[in-house]
Amino acid sequence: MTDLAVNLPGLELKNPIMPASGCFGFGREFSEFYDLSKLGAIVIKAATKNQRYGNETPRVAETPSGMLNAIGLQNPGVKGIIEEKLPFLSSFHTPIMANVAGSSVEEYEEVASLLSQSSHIQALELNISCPNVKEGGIQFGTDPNLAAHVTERVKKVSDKPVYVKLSPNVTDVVGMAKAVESAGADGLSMINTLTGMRFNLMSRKPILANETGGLSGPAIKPIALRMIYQVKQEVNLPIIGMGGIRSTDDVVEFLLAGASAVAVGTANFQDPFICSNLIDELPDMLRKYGFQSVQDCTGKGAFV
Amino acid sequence: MTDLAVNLPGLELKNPIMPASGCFGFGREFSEFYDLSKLGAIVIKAATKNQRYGNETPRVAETPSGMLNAIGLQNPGVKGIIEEKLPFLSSFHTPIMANVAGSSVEEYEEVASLLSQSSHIQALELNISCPNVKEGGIQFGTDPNLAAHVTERVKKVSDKPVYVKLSPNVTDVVGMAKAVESAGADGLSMINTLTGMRFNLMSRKPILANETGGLSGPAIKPIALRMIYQVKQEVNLPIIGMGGIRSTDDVVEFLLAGASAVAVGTANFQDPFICSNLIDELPDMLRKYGFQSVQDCTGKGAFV
Amino acid sequence: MKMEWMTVIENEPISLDTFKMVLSGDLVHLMTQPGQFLHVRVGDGATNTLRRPISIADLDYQAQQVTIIYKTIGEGTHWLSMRKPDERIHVLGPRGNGFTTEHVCNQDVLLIGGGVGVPPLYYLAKKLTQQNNRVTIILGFQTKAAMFYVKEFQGLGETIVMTEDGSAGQHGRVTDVLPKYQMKTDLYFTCGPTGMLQAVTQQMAKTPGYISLEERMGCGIGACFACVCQTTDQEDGKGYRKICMDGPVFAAEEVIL
Amino acid sequence: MKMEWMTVIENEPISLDTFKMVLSGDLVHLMTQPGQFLHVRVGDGATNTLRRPISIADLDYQAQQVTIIYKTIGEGTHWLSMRKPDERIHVLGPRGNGFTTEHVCNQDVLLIGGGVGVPPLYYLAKKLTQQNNRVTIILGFQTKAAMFYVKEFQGLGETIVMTEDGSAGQHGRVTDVLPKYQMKTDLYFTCGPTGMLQAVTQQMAKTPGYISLEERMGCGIGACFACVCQTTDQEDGKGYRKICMDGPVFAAEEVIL
Ligand SMILES: Cc1cc2nc3c(=O)[nH]c(=O)nc-3n(C[C@H](O)[C@H](O)[C@H](O)COP(=O)(O)OP(=O)(O)OC[C@H]3O[C@@H](n4cnc5c(N)ncnc54)[C@H](O)[C@@H]3O)c2cc1C
Ligand SMILES: Cc1cc2nc3c(=O)[nH]c(=O)nc-3n(C[C@H](O)[C@H](O)[C@H](O)COP(=O)(O)OP(=O)(O)OC[C@H]3O[C@@H](n4cnc5c(N)ncnc54)[C@H](O)[C@@H]3O)c2cc1C
Ligand SMILES: Cc1cc2nc3c(=O)[nH]c(=O)nc-3n(C[C@H](O)[C@H](O)[C@H](O)COP(=O)(O)O)c2cc1C
Ligand SMILES: Cc1cc2nc3c(=O)[nH]c(=O)nc-3n(C[C@H](O)[C@H](O)[C@H](O)COP(=O)(O)O)c2cc1C
Ligand code: FES
Ligand code: FES
Repeated sequence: MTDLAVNLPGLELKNPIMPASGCFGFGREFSEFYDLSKLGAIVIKAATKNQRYGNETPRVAETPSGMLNAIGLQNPGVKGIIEEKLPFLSSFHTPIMANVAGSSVEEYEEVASLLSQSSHIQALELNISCPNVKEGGIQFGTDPNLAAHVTERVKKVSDKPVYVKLSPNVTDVVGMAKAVESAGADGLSMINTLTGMRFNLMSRKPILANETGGLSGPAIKPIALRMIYQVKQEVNLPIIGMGGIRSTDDVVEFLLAGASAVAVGTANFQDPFICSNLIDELPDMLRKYGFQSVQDCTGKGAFV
Repeated sequence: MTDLAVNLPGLELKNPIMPASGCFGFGREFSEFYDLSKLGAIVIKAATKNQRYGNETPRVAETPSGMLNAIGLQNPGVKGIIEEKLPFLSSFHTPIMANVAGSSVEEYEEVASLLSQSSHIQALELNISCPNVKEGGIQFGTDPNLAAHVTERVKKVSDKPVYVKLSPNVTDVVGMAKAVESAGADGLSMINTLTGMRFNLMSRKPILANETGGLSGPAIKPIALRMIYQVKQEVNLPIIGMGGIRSTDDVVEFLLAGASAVAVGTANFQDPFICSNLIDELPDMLRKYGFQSVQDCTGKGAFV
Repeated sequence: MKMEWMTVIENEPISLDTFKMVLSGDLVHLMTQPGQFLHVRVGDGATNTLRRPISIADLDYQAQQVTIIYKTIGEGTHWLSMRKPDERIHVLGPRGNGFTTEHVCNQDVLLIGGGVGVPPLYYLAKKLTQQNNRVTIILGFQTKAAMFYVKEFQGLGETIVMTEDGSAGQHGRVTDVLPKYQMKTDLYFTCGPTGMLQAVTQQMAKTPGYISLEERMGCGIGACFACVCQTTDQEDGKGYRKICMDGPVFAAEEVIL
Repeated sequence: MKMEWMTVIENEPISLDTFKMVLSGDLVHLMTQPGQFLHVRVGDGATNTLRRPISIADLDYQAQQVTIIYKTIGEGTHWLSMRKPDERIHVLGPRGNGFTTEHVCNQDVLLIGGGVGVPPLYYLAKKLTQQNNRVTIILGFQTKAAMFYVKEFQGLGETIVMTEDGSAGQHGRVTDVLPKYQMKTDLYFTCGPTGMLQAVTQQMAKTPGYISLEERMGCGIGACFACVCQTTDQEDGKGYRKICMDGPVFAAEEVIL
């Protein structure tokens, strides 16, 4: 028997597969495709203090083996999420991680504090790396001091474990990881999207109304693997890996690089069953590569 | 008649298409496929002071819509290049830009000074961004002060225009561009490769002997476009754009983003005729999108 | 069952850059409303990350066949145009809420379509005539070569063709002839480029109508918030609608164009 | 002409995960040496950035056909295995320097192949026998199910098969039987995994021989320096060889394995 279970701070995962924040809404749409109880965990869409409409459309564009998005953190606000979205999700037997966003340290604190009080939530994911929000989100994710500061403040108001989601748009991702580690982060999520752009040749304008957007999908996989590998060597926190995963081979590759579990984002759009299928196929694939368990595989790609 | 000509410092281009450094060797192999006089310019492989063997193999790996390379600046040394490689290349009627690499400021100076004395060379491309050389290359490319410093020193010893090739592995590419602009750079080349990684699932080891490598190809196109666009808004230097170009649509997209000319790298490996074909097809494509000339197109994708 | 590898029965050009594709599969039985769309996977699965939304143009339950009509504008539709009979295509759908026709009987209905907004109106026109409505159809095309399905529509009701360059039908845009039909219309349905929808809804402000919107989509199932539009009602609890799920068809006054 | 869309004539599995593909086209006339390779484009052109090097296994000039034999190990070879007759595949080549056989006549030649190193030896064996050499062939496979072309080789000379699990031929590796043939060999040629090449060249150190190397390639034409190996001669001006251009075949003592 291949053991898929992984125990992470706050998250007892029956398998290492979870949907990535923002790519799964609040679960309802996907629950029409399969039983969400199957998932290792569910990471819900970013919550801000107030309801947000987000950016103008177009909000997505396709790129070679990837896509750009500039949704702009559209969400019903933290209270709306707690009241309208969590009750439904909590009917499934799978832990829920809430993604916390904001434009100021105070907003992060307030959102985190409210979410951490919800009995439906098992962990928080601190989204300091959304490239599509102008007012400040991006700075937290690219400055180690600010990142440490917001992590520290959120840790103080939350009694649930806090995973910090790192931005790849930085010179030194290891420095960022160390900064949030020393600020008390319980885990890392890596990576968020890379900032990119496309142009409409006919209209001669950026395709996205927001001009730039976040690049996700298979195109960014090698960058995600490199960052996870580098951080794993130097930082002692569990990593939830993501960036272009669409096959069990990809899952194993992320585990080898150093991820303890993985999240699947963009691939849900091409195949709504992807998470469910990956969970079904993972045991055979691990066995094929000679692993008894997921934990056995994590970090095994490092030269020793 | 669509006008393909572009005049850049030191480079009188009959068309905006040139092969990217490191993807075209020193031209000889490609001269068996077509007449290199057709090219807007030729950018040759990086030169270092002494002959270098480079990294161990494997040196390349495929990724979704891209590839990783860790060649490690293998080259015959600046003198070998001047003596053995340039005479052949200078038989073609096209300007040559030499790519200058090094592990110390002194090495950059020495290489640049020797190359700039060669009558076969029309411009230098300062490669401060090679991610595959351990001793220091990477730092120059990610620290604005170091980048400015090396640019200044190279400018002093060179009487040929100096294009600085920027690394995308930075938090603030605009800051890097501004730094080298104020240090006297004559132009920019954007972008070099992003640092990435792949694992061999069977051997459980990084595929590349060097572990990490530089990601190139269509996968990075949206990142290149974004960086060129951002830099073009704030820096007054001509930009040679590159990153995943493989079609005339791509060329036009780079021009719209703000490039004055483009370089084609990875695509030469799939189709050795790519540069020649792009040159043939470009006039029709520009006309299709309503442009009279290449210069007319540069930067037209910016909101005004 | 929400998705299926459907079999290509036919895939032929029917006008300038425009193809008609007939697909067969079990999924057809779930397709009920004109205006719903199929979310079609393109490419070999690796290059193209996003599916392409294409409207249902016609249905044949008996043969288990659905017809789509698409214009080749980019990579995905070009890939579709290269498919040959017997090849299989992965389809997610039907998605969205289409044109509601249940209670529409014995009325004067006006259909206004522009370019690739025309296909969904065909199955709609068929349904409406079956329900004893008098259907008038105004179709706008760029030019004669881009016209398609005119004869098919003529079999269902009075059909007026407008071309922007005057190469066929009347010279002008659909909105040029709207005044003539406005007064004798109980209900209208329209689908086409946003500019056309804006002009049509303004001119038809006094008549109840339904519009079908287009937007770049991610998931196509309501999860990613790529395809939202704002509601006209400032007091609306959410303030937005998802085109892929709440639409693509909306009451003309429901959303801001 | 350096590259061509070649037509697939045949593409069939011939053993475990191993396919034989016959291609036809004008390019065949440029293919002269066994050991040269074709640099084959895989995928739809967008996903797969790199071509795949595959050795020439057999040639038929009259029919303008080239045979390749490949093992499906990843995306590219899997894609190849799905091609059907009449489809076309973009081939760059022939590339590299193969086994030089011009001056090899009337000799005792030993061929040693392992796994997917076996294919290039087939055309080599044919050439050598045509030139009146006495050819002995040692083939190593993982297991019986992975064996291929044994009969074909048997038609050309004494053929010894080794399998690692003993399921066919003799139990063991090619190097286990080398001692027996070493002394009566004038010249050897070998192709296979690096470990095998190392063992073979060591054991055959006293006999002149040629080895064919594999390395991950970028351009395949000598421009990118992806595929280099070091020369044994420390005094060598360059100190390296490019496998795609100077090789893939080298004199056994020329390069460091
Ligand atoms: C609900 C709905 C129904 C549609 N029905 C039809 C139809 O019946 N016939 C038809 O020809 N077209 C229809 N379209 C438009 C069709 O989806 C696009 O033309 C198609 O996606 C273009 O894909 P491409 O790869 O060829 O173009 P590309 O420009 O290469 O596509 C790149 C990306 O942009 C998106 N995109 C580009 N143009 C559009 C557009 N106009 N609308 C939405 N997404 C776009 C693509 O889906 C893809 O994600 C419909 C669109 C929507 C939203
Ligand atoms: C000169 C030469 C001749 C060859 N001849 C044959 C032959 O006749 N029959 C045969 O079955 N195989 C042959 N190979 C090996 C063959 O090239 C690889 O098996 C093939 O490239 C794998 O591609 P893939 O997409 O299936 O695997 P993937 O692992 O998905 O390929 C990913 C990348 O790695 C490269 N790669 C992976 N394995 C190898 C390898 N062993 N050697 C070189 N590149 C590799 C691929 O080219 C590609 O760029 C030869 C290799 C070389 C260098
Ligand atoms: C449409 C879309 C919306 C996203 N929204 C969020 C978000 O709200 N919060 C967040 O932390 N990450 C968000 N992400 C980033 C993903 O969670 C993930 O980190 C990234 O897409 C890389 O994974 P992938 O390549 O599998 O998609 C979003 C990504 C996409 C494509
Ligand atoms: C194999 C390889 C070798 C390269 N060597 C160099 C180099 O020596 N100097 C340099 O400045 N850039 C080098 N590059 C980077 C390219 O010049 C180019 O900036 C990058 O690959 C992006 O363009 P592309 O996507 O078209 O390949 C190399 C790239 C590749 C793929
Ligand atoms: S496309 Fe994802 S919500 Fe509509
Ligand atoms: S593969 Fe490029 S030099 Fe050999």
